[in-house]
Amino acid sequence: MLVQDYMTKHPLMGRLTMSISEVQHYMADNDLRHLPVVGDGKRLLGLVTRQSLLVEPVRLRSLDVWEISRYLTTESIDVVMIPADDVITIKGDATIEDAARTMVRNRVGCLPVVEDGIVVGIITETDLLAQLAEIMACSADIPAVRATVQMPNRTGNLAKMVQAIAAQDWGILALGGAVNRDDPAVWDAVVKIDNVTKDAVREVLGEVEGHRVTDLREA
Amino acid sequence: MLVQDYMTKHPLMGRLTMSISEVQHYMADNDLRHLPVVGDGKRLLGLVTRQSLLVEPVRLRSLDVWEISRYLTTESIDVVMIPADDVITIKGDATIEDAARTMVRNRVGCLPVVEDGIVVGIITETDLLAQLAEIMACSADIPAVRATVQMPNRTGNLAKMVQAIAAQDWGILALGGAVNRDDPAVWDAVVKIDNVTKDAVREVLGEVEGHRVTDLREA
Amino acid sequence: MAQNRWVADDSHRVQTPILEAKNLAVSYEIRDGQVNAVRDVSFKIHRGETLGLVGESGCGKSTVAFSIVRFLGKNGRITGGSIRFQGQELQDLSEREVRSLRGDQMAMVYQDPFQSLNPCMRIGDQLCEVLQEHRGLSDREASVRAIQMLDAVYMPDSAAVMRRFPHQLSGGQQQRVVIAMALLNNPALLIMDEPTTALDVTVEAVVLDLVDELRRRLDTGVLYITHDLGVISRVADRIGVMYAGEMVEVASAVDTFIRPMHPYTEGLMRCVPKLGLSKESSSLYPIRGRVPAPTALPPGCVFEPRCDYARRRCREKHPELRSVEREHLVRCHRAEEIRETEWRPSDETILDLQERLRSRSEDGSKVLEVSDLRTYYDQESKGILSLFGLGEKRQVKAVDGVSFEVGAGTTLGVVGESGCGKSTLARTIIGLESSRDGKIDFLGFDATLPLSRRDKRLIKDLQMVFQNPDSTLNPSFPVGYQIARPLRRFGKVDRARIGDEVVRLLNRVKLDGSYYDRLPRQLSGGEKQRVGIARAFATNPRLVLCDEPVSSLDVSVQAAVLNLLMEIQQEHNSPLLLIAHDLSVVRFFSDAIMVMYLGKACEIGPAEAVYAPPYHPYTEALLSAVPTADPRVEQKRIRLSGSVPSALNPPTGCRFHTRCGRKVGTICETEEPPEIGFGDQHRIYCHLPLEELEAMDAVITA
Amino acid sequence: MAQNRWVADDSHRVQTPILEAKNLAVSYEIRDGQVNAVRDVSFKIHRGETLGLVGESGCGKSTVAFSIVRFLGKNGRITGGSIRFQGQELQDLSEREVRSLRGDQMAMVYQDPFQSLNPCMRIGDQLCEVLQEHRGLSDREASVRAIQMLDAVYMPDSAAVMRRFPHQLSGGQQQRVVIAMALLNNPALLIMDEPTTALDVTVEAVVLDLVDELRRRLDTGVLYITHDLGVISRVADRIGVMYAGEMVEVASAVDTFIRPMHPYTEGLMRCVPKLGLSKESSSLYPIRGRVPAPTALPPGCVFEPRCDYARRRCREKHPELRSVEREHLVRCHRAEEIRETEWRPSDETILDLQERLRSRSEDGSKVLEVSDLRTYYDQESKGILSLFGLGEKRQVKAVDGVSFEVGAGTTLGVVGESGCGKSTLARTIIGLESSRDGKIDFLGFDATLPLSRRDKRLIKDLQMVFQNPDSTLNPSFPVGYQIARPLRRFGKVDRARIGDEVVRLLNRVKLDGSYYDRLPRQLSGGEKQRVGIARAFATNPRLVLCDEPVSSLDVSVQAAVLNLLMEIQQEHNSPLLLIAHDLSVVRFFSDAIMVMYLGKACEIGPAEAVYAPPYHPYTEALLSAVPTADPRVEQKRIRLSGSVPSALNPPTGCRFHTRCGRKVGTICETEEPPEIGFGDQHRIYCHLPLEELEAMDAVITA
Repeated sequence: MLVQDYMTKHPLMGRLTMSISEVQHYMADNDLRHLPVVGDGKRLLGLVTRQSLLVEPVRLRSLDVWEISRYLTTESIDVVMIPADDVITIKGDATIEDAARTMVRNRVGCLPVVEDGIVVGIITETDLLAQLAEIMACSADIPAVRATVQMPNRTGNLAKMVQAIAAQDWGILALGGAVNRDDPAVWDAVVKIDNVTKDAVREVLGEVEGHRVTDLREA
Repeated sequence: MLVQDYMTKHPLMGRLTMSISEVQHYMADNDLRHLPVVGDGKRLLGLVTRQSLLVEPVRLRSLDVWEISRYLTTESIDVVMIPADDVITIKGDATIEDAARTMVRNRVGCLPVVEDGIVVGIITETDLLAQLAEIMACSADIPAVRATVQMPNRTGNLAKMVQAIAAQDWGILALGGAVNRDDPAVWDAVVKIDNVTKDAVREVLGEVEGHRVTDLREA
Repeated sequence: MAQNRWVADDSHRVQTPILEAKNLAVSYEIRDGQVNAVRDVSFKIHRGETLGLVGESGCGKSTVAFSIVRFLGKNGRITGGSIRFQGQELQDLSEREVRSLRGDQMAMVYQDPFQSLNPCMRIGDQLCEVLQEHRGLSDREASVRAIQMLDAVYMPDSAAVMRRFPHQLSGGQQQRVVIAMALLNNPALLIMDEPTTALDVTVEAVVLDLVDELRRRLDTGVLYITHDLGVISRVADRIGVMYAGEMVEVASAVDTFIRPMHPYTEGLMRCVPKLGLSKESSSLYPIRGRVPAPTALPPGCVFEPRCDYARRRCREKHPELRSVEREHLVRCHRAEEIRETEWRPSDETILDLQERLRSRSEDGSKVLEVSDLRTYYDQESKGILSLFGLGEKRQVKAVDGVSFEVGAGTTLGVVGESGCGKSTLARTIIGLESSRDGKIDFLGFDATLPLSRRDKRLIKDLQMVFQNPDSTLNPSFPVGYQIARPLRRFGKVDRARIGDEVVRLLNRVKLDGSYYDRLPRQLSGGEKQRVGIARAFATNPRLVLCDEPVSSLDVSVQAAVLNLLMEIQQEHNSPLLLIAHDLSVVRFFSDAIMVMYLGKACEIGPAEAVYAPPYHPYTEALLSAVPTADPRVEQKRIRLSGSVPSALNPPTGCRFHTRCGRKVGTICETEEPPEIGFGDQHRIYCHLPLEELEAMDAVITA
Repeated sequence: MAQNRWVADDSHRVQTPILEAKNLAVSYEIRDGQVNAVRDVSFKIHRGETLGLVGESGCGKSTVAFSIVRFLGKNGRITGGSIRFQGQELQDLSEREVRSLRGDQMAMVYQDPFQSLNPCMRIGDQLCEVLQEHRGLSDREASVRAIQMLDAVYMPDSAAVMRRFPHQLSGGQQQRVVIAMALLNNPALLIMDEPTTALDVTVEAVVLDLVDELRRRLDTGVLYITHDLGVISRVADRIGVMYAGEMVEVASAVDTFIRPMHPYTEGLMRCVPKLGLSKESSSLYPIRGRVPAPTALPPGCVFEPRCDYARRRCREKHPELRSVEREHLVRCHRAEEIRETEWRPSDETILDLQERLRSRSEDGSKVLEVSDLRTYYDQESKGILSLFGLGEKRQVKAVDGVSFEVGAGTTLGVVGESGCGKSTLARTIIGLESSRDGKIDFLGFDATLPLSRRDKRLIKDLQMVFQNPDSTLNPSFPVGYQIARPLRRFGKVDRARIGDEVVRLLNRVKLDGSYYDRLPRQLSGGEKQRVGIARAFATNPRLVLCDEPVSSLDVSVQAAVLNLLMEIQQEHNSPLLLIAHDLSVVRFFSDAIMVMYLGKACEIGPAEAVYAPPYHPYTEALLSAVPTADPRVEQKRIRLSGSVPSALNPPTGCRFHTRCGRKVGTICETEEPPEIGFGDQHRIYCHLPLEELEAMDAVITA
């Protein structure tokens, strides 16, 4: 469950000798949203994103056709790349939650995974999403009930729920929670329980004091 | 924990009367990666993404300066938008895991949330990532131990772990797992336990038969 | 679990405000030029955020609202700046596009729900029409959706409401329908212009809760316009303070109340009584002067003429709205320099007043003694039988057995929702209604007599200040003439000196002699109310009944009028019966308070005792509902369901049992509640056991 | 939990293959023109995927590999198509850029690890040099990283290995060092050209496991070149089959083996014995003809001359590589029409042979009886004392007490890792080594005598086929002369008829008379081995010893040679002693099998009994390691650590105890294991209790 387990190893990478037009082609051909640029020894020099590649319309209008052509074919990748110093990176042994936090906080969709300055992989929002969703979703082929329970955002409440489940000898497949978006005094927990019926879950979890089952479905 | 709880409500939306250049400006000004295009009554007509906005370099080179200018200022949004029929959407009462699956499977970074054809919100990879990571990460200010445990991918193994934890009267803050990426016979579980030491967790979880603690950290 | 979550905010989401006004200017064409009603107004409303817009009447709040929805009328237009809605410049949009936005992405709720409702159409049809127009839903779908929306605004029995006409609903219900209608299309922006001003405090509380909940649930941006600082404190995340067409301060709600930085905002705060404070412990400081007309703005800071901190710079240079702290914008040259603690009132007499109030001594003599008073009306049944004269005559028991007394020089406040009988009580005492039963002893007079049969002396000694001075001032006569009338009638003053006496009275209410010849329509609301007070006190009465004397006034005027009332009361040592819905005002002004519900007193006692536990459950609910002008205050959330039952057919037993959250059992439904005394004349009428009453928590904690 | 996960694949990731060759063509300039060695080769390698490239020698596999790393030499060049590495056209890159890629992002491992290692440099220095050159690491960092990498390839005592020179390591260890070196820079692409061909099956298994694990862990794309269908079945996800410089089929490993669609692939599959099958139950069908020279390609399909399904179209039109099913490309006009089940061998004699093998009866007479045979060598100590003649003479106990017998007309297979003594055993029987002790009774002769002292008759009756015919064929003499030599020497044939007899023998091994005058270098490997067989059987011997007779041959030639051996053996009813490392071949060919370890027999018995439980733990490990040419087969994963201990100082007790996974206890270290008989002459030498032996699971399950 670490970044190194879920990153894309051997990502496609750009070289400083590429022109902007080559980079555009390379990224389009390979359906890349992000392209780390490396020097010899896969040392991170920068990052090109689709955003950094966009030719701004304003600029387009101000350039004449010769300039556009020159811009695209002769300017090199370093004109459009985010320099390494400004690229947010992560190490391979960070947890995937850490990576998710880093991305969300910095509003970036991808993190080059760097060890000793060397690019060893790249991890994207989608990689994390696939994995985090899988963690919460568990396997699709076990009959399970997914319940969302609202409880006071105070220590001990999650334990009450887990105990209620344990008391039934039910198996927890996944469990997690977060502060309610609308009301920070409320904590929303999601739990997946296998081999039970919705009714049984409703009854047992509904009886926990101060807890309220807000959503219940087979999942 | 449903899409409607985490989507961005009242997303910025485009209208058919916008020119490509207006759309580009609008998206750039508002830092948008995705723009649903709606008709009267917020009916979904299409979706513009940064990708669909990119003027392909090939095309740029083949257009002369007058054509580029005309293209950007007079062609309307429908030239660059993905038509509604091809846009992957989701309903508000889907779970966030469902949304994550849908995005990962379809390789899209955003889903318009649509009810009866009406756009009621938009949910992006980042929204889900923030939430799913939060679910797994729990609050940052409770001292907790995060353990990754490898176990055989067979029913009953997760239960064994949960029981071992319950037997210690420890509180589970979060729990989840997924099939190991390298070996489908192995299941990786992540569990967060509060108010314990790493050593205690290592000892208790390490004793479960067939289980192996592969990572242990304070989180 | 703890509140600290690492994704503390939605910083990863689109940060574009739902609405952003920048240097907005709006002008109206008038015959002889143009009025710059709104100038240089900037603010933002983010998703899920309520921006409160406050300021006195005539400061341009509603003009801002109308400029957003492009409802400025034929002569109004935006003359400068920009309004961006969802990142798009509204001025770039065609009339057609704005119209489509208006139905679809913005909605507006006005003070008077009737303005938004078609009186000739059933509620259901009106709701469905909106859905069908914008969404193209079928009748059935639209109807289902409309009912869901009525449920969402907590409309009881929403399916039945669908079939009713607007007039068949209470005001609160009407306003909820209007809100439901506004939300039908899930707008990104909801503009609310004084939506609760016409509502009872309990209903207001429910509507405010609703707005807040919907904002959070739907992430709607709300522009909430009100003059009520209590309401804005409850509802707003950030507050924009407007003055004379300009935005003078924008800050978070807490900062606005706790650390206001503009002298005008500070001034507003000093005008409102904080709930729990009394006239002995605090003073209200009206802002001197009045809002300038947009055609006669001062050259420098528009607030300068009224500002206690003004310097030369303020007179010479118009200040910009500038960021003084993070998220705190102020239009004042001296924002950083001025300290609230250094402020001294310009009118030192207010401090004297407080001093005098503190040192007054009650002689304990009773001026008014009311025992078991009952005022019933007959009402024709509205059923079909009445057409044939067969309708049963039904009685409205507006006042149904009320007993209290008012001592010399003291004030008795009477509170309760509309329909509780408090106005009927006043009108019975003053003789505008006849009592059915009970006694009113006023200095030995029997005041149960109707006005027509009252002794002249009784009339002279028992005066009243009405809520709406318009309704008691004859628009055709000059002010002086109308104040002179009682003087003339009761012959208290020599005819030759009446003119002087009127001027003295005008001066007494802080109006100069020039008002003598003005007609009422030339007066502002506050001025009219001063005239009303002058007239009431003209005869030097022994008791003045005040029925919502300040509720229609701006806060600054309100403060001035309340101060005036106190001053005059102090001067005359005349007791007052003060009826008001504003529980802060009543608490501030009154020595004793009576809480009425459906014609009966629930609780009566010294003001500080009534506003502290033990409470009658109804008092508790009222206090929970009252908006307090302090966002730090925590209030227990007790909401009464429904509105006051009809007095035609009041509930049996304790009349409050149908809405009571502390109902004991069937005893509440069958037996009149007993009187429970707590010493010091504090009485509660309730079936609750003494222990439980005594164990009650305070509703309001700072 | 279950294996079904909803994100079944990485479809959301970048789908660009690590390597993609499209219509690749490579030519070599030769004196009289150009050889189109590789034509129209297309394939992709995705991240974390191993593409196996198989095909007989000379089909262009290695040329493809060299063209990727641009190692084609002075006269070779890419003449068409493209190679994209990570989405970039390699041909667009400068020599400098390719060089940088080669060290950094691609790496190559050859068959002979020595080719990649500098014999004069310590392992550690060689590894660190790579890191310092490409990464600029300090000595210390490089050294730490190098040791980590050696650990990653499961090198025992990696810190010590760092200080050694290449020759101080075993072949398997050397190959691991080379793989570690290749992986130091974490390349995206690893090209492996027959990396395990020189290794023992047990070491090969470890290396193959390693490659597979690293591929999965590092997501490296692997191009794995081998002629060994068993290896490719174990290691490859997808397989490309090359024939005569063209890619003729590309499919998943399972499809390639289970549903091959190209007649050549089908043919390859028919050439290899499936593990567990015997010559009585199945036949090997060599592909007739031979691979055409690139200068003499047929006009239509290149495989047409050897194809049993060929039609006129195949002769006239060169087929394209086309997609026949999803992810299954075939270069055959008739891929959809041909059915493997309808295939009949072109050479019906093979079926006759199987028939004859099935119906043969053993007369039970013994031809060879070996009892407690010991062959020891003296070896000088290599220590410094030996310089002074003080070195202790040490004995290598290559064969240390082996007993077995071979009956008339039967084959005894001998298996075991290198160094187990199986070749020494054969060389002792044939008289090339002297035994120290024990008896060899060969039809009444004492065959312990050295060759020089043997009777002519004994020599005539005891012949040998060597692994490498080159080493026994004199390059200076024509083939015919060399076959004639034994005929002449043993005078079996009239001198005048020797020429005819040689031609008969050549025909017998399916070579025509024209080979009589050819020199060995004009022959292919298979042809040389046929000559070797012809020569061995020329004297009509009574026992033939075959030491790895087919291990250096391509599968099709192997099948032909094996069939030939069987045929001739059947004809002469001569028993065979077959030494081979390929356990499938041994199982297929042999009636009885002896498993040797460090000079001793571990297990001996009928072939089917030895290949089924109970096993000696060493047999079990060997069977677990053997690559089977069937991806559906499941093998228990038992890996021996380390290599065979030195025979200079063999372990005490059971010699296998140092590597045994089923060691019972100290008894294994101290006592020779007892013989446990299972009837039918099946014997196991092991300390394991009978129950445990009998409870063993089968290693291989289909």
